[in-house]
This record gives sequence, structure tokens and C-alpha cells, in this order.
Amino acid sequence: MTLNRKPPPPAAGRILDAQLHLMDRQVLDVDAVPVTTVDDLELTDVDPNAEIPPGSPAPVIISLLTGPALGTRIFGGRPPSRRLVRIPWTDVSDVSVVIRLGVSGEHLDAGWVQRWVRDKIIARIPGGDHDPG
Amino acid sequence: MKRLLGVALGILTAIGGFVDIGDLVTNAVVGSRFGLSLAWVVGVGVVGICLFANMSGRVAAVSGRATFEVIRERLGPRAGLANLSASFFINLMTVTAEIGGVALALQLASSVHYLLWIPVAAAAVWLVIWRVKFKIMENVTGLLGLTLIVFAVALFLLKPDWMVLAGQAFSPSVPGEETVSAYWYYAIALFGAAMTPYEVFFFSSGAVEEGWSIKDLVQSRINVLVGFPLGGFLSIAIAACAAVVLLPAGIEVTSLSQVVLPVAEGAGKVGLAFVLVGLVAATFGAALETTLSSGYTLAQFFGWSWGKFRRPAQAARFHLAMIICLLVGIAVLATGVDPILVTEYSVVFSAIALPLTYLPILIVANDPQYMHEHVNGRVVNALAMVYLVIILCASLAAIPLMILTGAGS
Amino acid sequence: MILGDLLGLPVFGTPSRGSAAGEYDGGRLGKVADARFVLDGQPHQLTSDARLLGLIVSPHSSGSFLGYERTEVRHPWPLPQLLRWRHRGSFLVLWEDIAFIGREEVQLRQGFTAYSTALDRPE
Amino acid sequence: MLKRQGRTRSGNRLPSLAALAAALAIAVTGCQSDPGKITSTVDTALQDSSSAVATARLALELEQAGKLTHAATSTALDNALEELETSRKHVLQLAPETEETRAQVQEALEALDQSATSLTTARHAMSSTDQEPNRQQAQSQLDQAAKSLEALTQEAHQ
Repeated sequence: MTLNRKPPPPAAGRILDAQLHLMDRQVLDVDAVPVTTVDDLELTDVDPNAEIPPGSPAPVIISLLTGPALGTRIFGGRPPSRRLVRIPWTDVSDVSVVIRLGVSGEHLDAGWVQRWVRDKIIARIPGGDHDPG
Repeated sequence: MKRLLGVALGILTAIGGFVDIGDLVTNAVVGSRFGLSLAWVVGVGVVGICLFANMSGRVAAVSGRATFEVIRERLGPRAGLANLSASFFINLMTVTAEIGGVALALQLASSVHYLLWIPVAAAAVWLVIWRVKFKIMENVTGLLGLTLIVFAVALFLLKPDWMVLAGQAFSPSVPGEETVSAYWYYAIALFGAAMTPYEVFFFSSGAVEEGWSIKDLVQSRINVLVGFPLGGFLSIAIAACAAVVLLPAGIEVTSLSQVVLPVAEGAGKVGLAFVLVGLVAATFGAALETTLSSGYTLAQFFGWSWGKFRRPAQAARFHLAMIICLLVGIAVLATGVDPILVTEYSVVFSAIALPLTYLPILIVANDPQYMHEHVNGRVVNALAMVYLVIILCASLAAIPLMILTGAGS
Repeated sequence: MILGDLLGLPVFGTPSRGSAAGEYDGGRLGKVADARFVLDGQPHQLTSDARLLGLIVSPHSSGSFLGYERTEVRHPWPLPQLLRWRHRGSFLVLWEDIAFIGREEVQLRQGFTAYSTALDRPE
Repeated sequence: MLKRQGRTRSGNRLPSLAALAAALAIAVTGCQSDPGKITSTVDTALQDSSSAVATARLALELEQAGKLTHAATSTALDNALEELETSRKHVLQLAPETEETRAQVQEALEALDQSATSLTTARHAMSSTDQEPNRQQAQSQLDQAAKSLEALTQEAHQ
């Protein structure tokens, strides 16, 4: 059973399980405004056709994925790489119950739908740009 | 006074959940056909919704996470999407029905045909969502909805035989002219109505809207313990009124106009005035609750920015989604479909979506990463597991019973 | 590489000649249930690189643990017990022991070590 | 392409959904011409109509006692009339084949027509300005209709 196996050698940094700590978590920008949910993760490539040479460096997370990645994760298939909407891992500042970014969502690719809906529709309706009440 | 107004969220949630148009009619139907012999279901439902609404409120207050974020995190995208589809579909049906309900209530007050009121009602709902502060919205609709207490007053004025009512309620049996499957169909409908998922979506999101934190945990509990039992009390009062006046007259409720007749008989025109205000407020409140819930669930599943505390432009997709929901609702109603029929189905469908909603709440309420020391206690967990089993049974039995009874007819 | 593609892939051992037919003898060991990362890579302004520490392989199900991979989460009965039973025999295999990650399968190196998946350090 | 558990599972769900939809469709449409179906349709129609007539009687009574507003009373009468029309439509759609069922449907239709007339009278009484005689007339018509509906229902149950 799980509990009887020996524990792995201690690691030097924080441990994150992808499914538990990262996938499907809410992403907030530096001003705590929701940006998206983590729909998938992109890692550095591993050659799928050859054996991994012993001692190769381990893959790292390059970016959080959103947009079409959700559809393919649910229904299968794979979007072309250029259609993936990415948030670079280097923008991530903290991983807890939510994933916080150290940058504003305003300039991220992941925010374009929000910006489009806002500029083309919502901001044009009277009152759309005012505080409620 | 502050404490008193502090329970507005609970009251609005419960009124929108327990005495919305579907429940008003379902309760009256049940009263006019089964007397109070199904009152126990309301009791079971009230305890269940208190349990899970309190949990979702606690999760929201401690971790700042609203319910649908938690659902997606724990169930993953596939099961999360299944739940989203079911919940969103139910929400949309209910939004449609509630707008129809506001229109029907206005027809009762004005005798202007309800189809003419529908655009007015939908526009009013949108304006409140677009411009009115959350706090004002919940206080006004919650307080006005309280006038439905007139159902209880009318019941007293009708001077019923309390022993007979108590007998029906406490030693329930299936009335002679009804079938056992119809009895259980309505039991599930009432249970589903009491525990409709949009109540926890709304309550937990409302807690985030109001910025609850750990120091508001007591507030959350008071909200739950005042709001939902009050909602349950109102729905039993409605059923009892129907049982006292309509059942002996051989009237089976099919429309809202029949629901108010017992109040008129007991409390006259004054009572009628109160009940009309209450009906408009309750259905309007439910329309707000379900429209907002549609936006909340979508936004939380996809991680969009949401909330009435933000400017609409800062939660653009959230507001756009709600506008589309309202337009769809108007379009459906314009076909002349009976709004009451719509909710009667939605209540049963909601029984089916229940397990996928309440399981993740229960799991996260036990997770120290979210809850720190505020995880569930043993008693709450034991009760919640019992309810999960009940919920599972109800959701499995819902569709077969619906087919078997021809939706209760 | 997209993580979603990796999750759920079947995991095989590498057949070893000569050794006694043990439990990891080239057969199918299970499916990739999760990927474990450690924040100890190259430091950046905001955070460090998240390096793939290893994969969690579950013999019976690649479904979610619903959060019960952490041993300190024990409530409410009987959910943790049920989920741990569903994932019984699951183990962590480190990156160093992974021989091959293809599009259809993952293969482990000969004589890899199966570690406990327990994750109960304070977060 | 990857083969995922979830996808095959959701693939299996489709046929069962289709079966469910088919079952629903059968339950809703039913079979129109068998005599048992006719009897139960007539039965339901009579029940719904007597409920509608009873509603109208109660509403008129309350209005005359000054307990119900004009608007609420007319709405109640409108709803009752709609309910009656629905019942009538259901009975009219029946295709009785035997002599016995034909007579049964005929009788029911007569009672439903009588109820509709009485409800229409009541509705007119509500909207006309010279009130009293008209309302009493409406009320006695409603009483009559209720009696014939009850007689028919009892006959069916013997």
C-alpha cells in the first residue's frame, strides 16, 4: 500500500502536484482581478520518439494554458501550438488556493476576450463604466 | 438593526429558493392534493439546505472561494462541465419562469395580461443587476418578500382545525385518491425545490460580494439559520392554506391566481394587498437570484472576472452572459409557454444535479488548505454524509418517477 | 509538451532479462494520475522554475484523487477511505527513473524505485 | 491520438440519453384510440373542469363578500376559462370508436360546454357595469355546471 512505500528523497523547494495544486485553479492578476482558470500546463518538450538519456534535465513548466486547451482537455484532441493561449510561468508570483500573477491582466493574451466584450459591448451600454449604485 | 439587516442575504436566498414562482405553485398544489402529508419533506429539505449553505458560506468566508470555483477544482473539467451544463440549464429555466412569475403576479394586481408585463419585468431585473448595489438589492427584495408571512396570518384567521392539520403533518399517509408514485414524485419535487443548487451558488457568491471573512462566520450561520427555516415555514404555510380552503372545495391548483384565494378568504383585501406585494417581491428576488447565479456559475467555471461589486465593464463577460440569459428567457416566454409548467420541471431536474454540487462543497469544507482550523466537525460530516445518500437516491429516482407519473398529473 | 496529454497515459516497466519476474517486470503498471513538480529550478523575479520531480502512477484508476492524496485529510468518512482504495498501490516515480515519454505510453527504466505518494508536508 | 477513458465513457452516455428521450416521448404522447385511454382522458378533463368551476365559484363568492379585488377575480376567471378550454381541446381530440365511448365523450362535451358558458357569463358579469343581476345569474349557472360535472364524474366511478 501507498503508506508502506518509502518516502522520496527530500526536495529543496515547495512541492506542487499538478492536478491538486495547479490545474483548474483560479488565476488572479496583481490587483486580485480574476483572469482565467488554469485549463492546462505546457512543459518543455521531451522527444516522444527517443529514449530519454540518463541525466537529462527534467522538464519545467513554461506556461499556464487557457482558452482552447480547455476544450481539448475535456473532449480530447490537440489544438495547434500557435492557437494556445499562454500565461508565462515567470508571471506567476504565488501558488496557494488561487494562483496569483505578479502582472496586470490588462496586457495578457488571456484577457483579450474580456477586453473585446468590454470595449465592444458592455462599455457602450449607459452605466457600464460606472460603479454600481 | 445592523444584525437584522445582516441577515438579508440569507432571507433573499431563502425566499428566492423556497417561495419562488415554482415553489409557490408546487406548495399550493401539494396542499390542495395531499394536505400537509408532505410537510415533513420541507423539514428534511430545510435541514439539508441549512447544512450545505452554511458549509458553502463558511468556505467562501474563510477561503474567498465561491462554490462553482470549488466544484471545478475538485471535480476537474469534465464532471465540472457536466454539472455546469445541468445547473446552467436549470438556472435558465428558472430565470424564464421567474420573469413569467413576476408578470403573473403583476397581472393579478392589475388584470393586464401577463405577456405584456414580461418585457417590463425582464428590463427591471436587468436594471437592478446592472446598476443597483448588492446590499440595497438584497435588503429591499428580502424585506418586501417578508410580507408573504401573510400566508401564516391568513391561516390563523381561517381558524382551521389544527388537530387535523397536525395529524396530516405528523403521521403522514398517502391520501386515498392519490397514487403512491405521485406522492413520491411530489416529495422529490419539494426536496429538490428546497435544495436547488442555485441557492448555494447565490449564497456563497453573495458572501464574496459582501466581502465576508473569518470574522463573519457567525453572521453566515445566523443568515442560514434564520433565512432557510423562514423559507420552509412560508412554504408550509402556503401548503396549509391550500389544504384548508382549496382541498375541501375540490380545487386543484394550476395557476397563481388560485394560490392567493385562501389569503383573500382569511384576510380579505388587506391580506390580498400584502400577498401581491410579497408575490412580486419574491418572484422578482428569485429572478435576480437565478439570473445572477447563471452569471456566477459560468464566470466561476471559466475563471472570468465577476461580481456586482465591480463595474460592469470590469466583469464584462459576466454581465454579457446575464443579458443573454434574460433575452433567452424573454424569447421562451414569448412563445406562450406556461411559466409555471417550466418551473415544475426545473425543480425535478435540479434534484438530478444535486450530488455533483454538494459533494465538492463537502470535500472542500474538510480541506485544511482552504479552511485551516475551520474544517467541518464530526457531527456536521456525519449529517452531510446522510444527506448525500438521500440526495443521491432522490436524484436517481427523479426521472423514473417523472415518467411513471406523467410529471405528477 | 502539454500536461493534459501526459495524464492518463499507460505506464509500462522495461522488461529485464535474467532477473526474477518481479512485480515491475515489463508489464503494465498503471496510468499517470498526476505530475509532481518542485519549485527549485532557476529562480526568476517572482518565482522559481517548477521542475518535474516525477509522475504519480495509479494501477487502478487515472481519475482524480479529489484532494485525498494528502494523508492529513481524513474526513468525511468514508470518502477518503473509498478514494484511497481506488488509488491503492499508487506510487511516485522520479524523473530520473523515466526512460521514455511517448504519445501513447510512458516507460520506466529498469530497476526504478517506487516511492510513497504521500504528500503531507504543511503547505 | 490518445485514447482517454472519459471520452469512451461519454460516448456510452449518448445511447442511454436517446433511450431516455424515446421513453419520455412515449410517455407524453401515448396512444390515442384505445378505450382505456379515452376513459382516462375524459376523467381527467372532468376533474380539471370541476376544479376550474370550483375556482370560479370561490372567486366570485369572495369578490361579492368584498374580500377579493376586481383584478384578481378577473384573472382567476380567465385562468379557469383557459383550463376549461384545454380540457375541452383534449376531449375533442379523442376519436371514439365504439358506441359506448362515443356516448361517453358526447356527455362529457355537453357538460364542458355548459361549464364554459357559465364561466363566460361570469367573465361578462365582471366586466359589465350594471352588476347584481348578472352575477347572480352567473353564479347559478356555475352551480348548475358544477352539478352536472359531479354527476358525470360519479357515473364514471360507479
